[in-house]
Amino acid sequence: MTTHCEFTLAELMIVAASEAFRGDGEILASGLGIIPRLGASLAKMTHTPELMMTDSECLLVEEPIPVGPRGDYEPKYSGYMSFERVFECVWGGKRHAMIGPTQIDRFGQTNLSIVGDYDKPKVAMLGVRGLPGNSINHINSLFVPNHNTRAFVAGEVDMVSGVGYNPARWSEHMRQDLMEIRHIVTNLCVMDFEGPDHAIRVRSLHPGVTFEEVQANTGFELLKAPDMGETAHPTAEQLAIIARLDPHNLRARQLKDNPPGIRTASTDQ
Amino acid sequence: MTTHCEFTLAELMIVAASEAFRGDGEILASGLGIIPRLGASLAKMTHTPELMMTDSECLLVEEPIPVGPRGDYEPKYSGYMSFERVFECVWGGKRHAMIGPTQIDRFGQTNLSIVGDYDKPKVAMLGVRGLPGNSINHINSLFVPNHNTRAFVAGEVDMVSGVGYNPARWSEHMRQDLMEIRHIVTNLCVMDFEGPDHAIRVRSLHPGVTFEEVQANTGFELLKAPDMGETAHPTAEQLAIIARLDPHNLRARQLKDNPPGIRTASTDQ
Amino acid sequence: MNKQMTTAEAVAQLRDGMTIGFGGWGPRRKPMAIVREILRSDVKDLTVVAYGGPEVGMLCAAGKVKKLIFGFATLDAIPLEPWFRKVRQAGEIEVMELDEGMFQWGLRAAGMRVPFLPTRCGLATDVLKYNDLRTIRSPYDDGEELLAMPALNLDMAFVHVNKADTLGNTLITGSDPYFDHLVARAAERCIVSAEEVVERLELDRDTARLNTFERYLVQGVVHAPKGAHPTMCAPNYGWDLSHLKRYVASASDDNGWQVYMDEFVNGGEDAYQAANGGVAAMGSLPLPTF
Amino acid sequence: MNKQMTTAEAVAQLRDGMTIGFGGWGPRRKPMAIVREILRSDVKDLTVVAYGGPEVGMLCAAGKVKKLIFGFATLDAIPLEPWFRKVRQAGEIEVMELDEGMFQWGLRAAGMRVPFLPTRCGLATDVLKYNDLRTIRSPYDDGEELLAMPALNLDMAFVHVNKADTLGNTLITGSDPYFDHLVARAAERCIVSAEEVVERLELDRDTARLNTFERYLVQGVVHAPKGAHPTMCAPNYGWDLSHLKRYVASASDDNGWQVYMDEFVNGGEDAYQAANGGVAAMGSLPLPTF
Repeated sequence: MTTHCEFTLAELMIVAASEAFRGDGEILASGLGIIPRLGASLAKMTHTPELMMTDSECLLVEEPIPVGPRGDYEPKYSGYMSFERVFECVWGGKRHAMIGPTQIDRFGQTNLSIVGDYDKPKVAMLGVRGLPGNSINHINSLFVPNHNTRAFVAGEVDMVSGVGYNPARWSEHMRQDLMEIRHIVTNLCVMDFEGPDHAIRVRSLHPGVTFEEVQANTGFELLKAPDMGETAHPTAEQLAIIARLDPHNLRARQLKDNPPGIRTASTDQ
Repeated sequence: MTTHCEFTLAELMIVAASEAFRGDGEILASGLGIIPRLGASLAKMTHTPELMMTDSECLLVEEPIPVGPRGDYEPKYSGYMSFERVFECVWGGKRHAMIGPTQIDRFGQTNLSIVGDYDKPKVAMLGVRGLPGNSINHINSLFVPNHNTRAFVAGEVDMVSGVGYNPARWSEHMRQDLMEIRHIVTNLCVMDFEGPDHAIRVRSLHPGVTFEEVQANTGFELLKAPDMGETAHPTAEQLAIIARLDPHNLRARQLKDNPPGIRTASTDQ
Repeated sequence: MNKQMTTAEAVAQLRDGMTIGFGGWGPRRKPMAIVREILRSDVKDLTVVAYGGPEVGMLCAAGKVKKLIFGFATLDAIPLEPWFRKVRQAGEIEVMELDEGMFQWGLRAAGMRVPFLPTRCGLATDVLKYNDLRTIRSPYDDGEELLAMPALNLDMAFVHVNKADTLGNTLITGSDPYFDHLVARAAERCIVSAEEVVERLELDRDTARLNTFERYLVQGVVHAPKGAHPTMCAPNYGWDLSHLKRYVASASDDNGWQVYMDEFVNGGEDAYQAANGGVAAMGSLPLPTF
Repeated sequence: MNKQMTTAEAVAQLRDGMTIGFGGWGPRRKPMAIVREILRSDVKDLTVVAYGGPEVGMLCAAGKVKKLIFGFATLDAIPLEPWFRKVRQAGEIEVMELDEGMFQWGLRAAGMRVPFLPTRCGLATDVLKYNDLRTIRSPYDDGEELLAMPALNLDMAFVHVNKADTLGNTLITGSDPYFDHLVARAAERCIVSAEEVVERLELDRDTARLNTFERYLVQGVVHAPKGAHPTMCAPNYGWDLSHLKRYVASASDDNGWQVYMDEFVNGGEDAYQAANGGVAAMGSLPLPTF
């Protein structure tokens, strides 16, 4: 039973992010950024308790740690996950990370390195970070707070940092079977790669968003999932858990103007 | 100045073992067995204080730990050297180990695996243990408590466990420059590999031992070092340090009948 | 999620012909309670992968071992493992004899799901001659030839730890964790036995570092106090040299293995503890001095 | 044997064109006192190898960097490293941009003196396109194609630790030792700076485990209290966000770098501490919450 209640778009996206981890079982769930992290935490607190999480440094916890200042809260640890250990985890394939790349293309290839020309880029960002290794070794989901054609680019991303389903990039002797891109959670919709040849499909639209709006803000053609519907609204129980996991309401600062979860006529993009 | 004093053959061999580590500087000195370990400890306590040693488990110490029961002695540790870390050390080439293989051939190749036919051996021993990796990566010295033709075999050892200077075993693309076999300390003499093409030479004879006796107990032809003399006798200072490092006199049990360092007429082999 | 199970349930997961790895090192922290359950079982034709101690010899003695992948087999205080030696000399087992470093390198390859890792170890020795090992050349200008150590993929791993919780979180409190984390990572499934099992490990920062592999690697948790006996389990207890001597003697005695099985194994773990003076005595065996 | 030296003596060992690696991770436990000494020196044309934090940006700002080998450059709390960004966008440095895992893999290869180690990471990305990296095929039946990560051999490594002794024994007391041990192993020479330097570390079993690399890797020990500032040095102190903001601003201001150098660097380390409120204030910066 769903309870009707007010919720923000950020909260809707947290719940959508949480769904990406459903049924993952015992793997490390890494949500990078407030909304992905709350999504992973919510997943563990509700439908997928087997998930493993860290304190966002190097210690494992069985209870997700609230985001922001902790006051007197002293986490209880269940194990160790130093940065060095993370590579054992990644290379062993025991992880699902949700990250926010700067660019994504129709193959699910991602970019966190540069925009523009590689030798003299228009914008230099972080560097490829762990994207090459994460993307080829374990499940990844993507988080895009501003769904637009700068994020979802036509052609390929400017510097392919994370692998995708682009056959031209793979030789017959490379193992592509260890990679999976699960969901893309944006401020407009949830997408997946379950179309023909891993084509990107819109899986659900956030309340008040149309497929046409999503397509107009995407640099490549999208498919509709046959059962494409509205993104699930947060339940009262989920909202209560989210509030406990984010006592300082950091989620309200993740999206510009903290829009409501159900668009009103005045909340145009 | 050398002080004249009584000493056992084991003590003479401890001092000879210690000489193998002279000038090694900062590397891990690993003496396996009582005499090699006392040799490495003596080296650190006298001429080569930079040497590093463990507690023979997984902790580093700056003071060599006496062999045998320790009573109330609590070692002070200076670092960590777990078995896993040992491979970092070995593969990095930062070690000099003195070990006692079952067979040694004229190339310095060693065997700790089997005697006889590989598929149905006459004697199965420990297995190759760390010999392949140790021998190709860092300095090794060898310890032979019973110098005879069963230890120093004609031809090649039955199962080449540790590499040596046998050109037939090396391809042009393998790096042979990281290996070195330093000394062989036996109950008759000290040998090295400083002959032409690393041929084995007798470096010094223990008191009362002749080159002919050594040759007769060796399955391959030996060279004499130009300055071959008598193995240095332990000094009073060395004997005092050895006594402190071996308070239970375990060294007296390492060689059959604990022979004196200077042979008397009755101490035939 | 509760992964607790009995030794019998753990061993029931084995199938003939499986490749199984053991944690520990020689006579140190071996999952012997599980080994004894394997000895009592019908399972056979195992490929055993271990830095070998008495588990290797006992499984050889019982005819469970088709192939042994090892760097050594030893009881340390007693250098030669008696049953390994006897069975090996009789030519009754296949062997893949590896350098100790190659061994952990092969486990590491399996854990990171690569087919091989390159190493210098093993070149110019008979390790290359007696095993189906290949070499590769560096693709860079140096062109160095290296041995390609193949991944040692395990169907099942057994590891004995000091403490575990029902979720499969584990602690190794001895100063050296050996290579158990690599054994666990190399395996399709891993079952741990533990001196102590609690509902939940709730650790501080320092203690949490004694966790060396993650619970997603662990499919079963067996409570097995003194479960490493007769091997040592630092800091809890040392090895049982008198038991080890008794075991060594079994390799020389007529019908020795059957007598050892009857005296120590066939009666089950409670009887085993009674036959070794009880858990209090077993738990107070002093740690050896090295 | 006493390896103590000053930052000036440490930096005097550098030569133009050297490849130097830094320990730490982003804005965490970076050897910044040594970095400031490099900024004051004439050394140039460096190849810098780091999980980059402000040391990368500052050395870029000062024109010391010919080539950067990195997986990222970030200040964490401030995601984009301002000077790295500015210099990179101007096309003023060569880069070898690597996956974070490839980076440590290359250090590991160097530490174990192999020319390369294979990995799946980097395949099917532009990391392969923009770097002179080769692939290899497994010599076994699988024939898998893998990327051959070349060894990242360093001429010099600088690492900041919590505690050291004059012999070069070190302790990292923060919960995560990062990859400093690999940086130290990959280098021809390694100099550590330390919050505290004692004559001899005399440790118990548990504390000894906080030693992550051996003194034979360490050629120099520099006493540098608050030497990681403005990066964090857990558990001693957190990063200095206000200083980092001041540093970030220098990339937008006219003549900003020269002003930053004059205000903080050119006067030496004592003046640096005074300009940041003194060692007591620097040492009480709270650890960040993640």
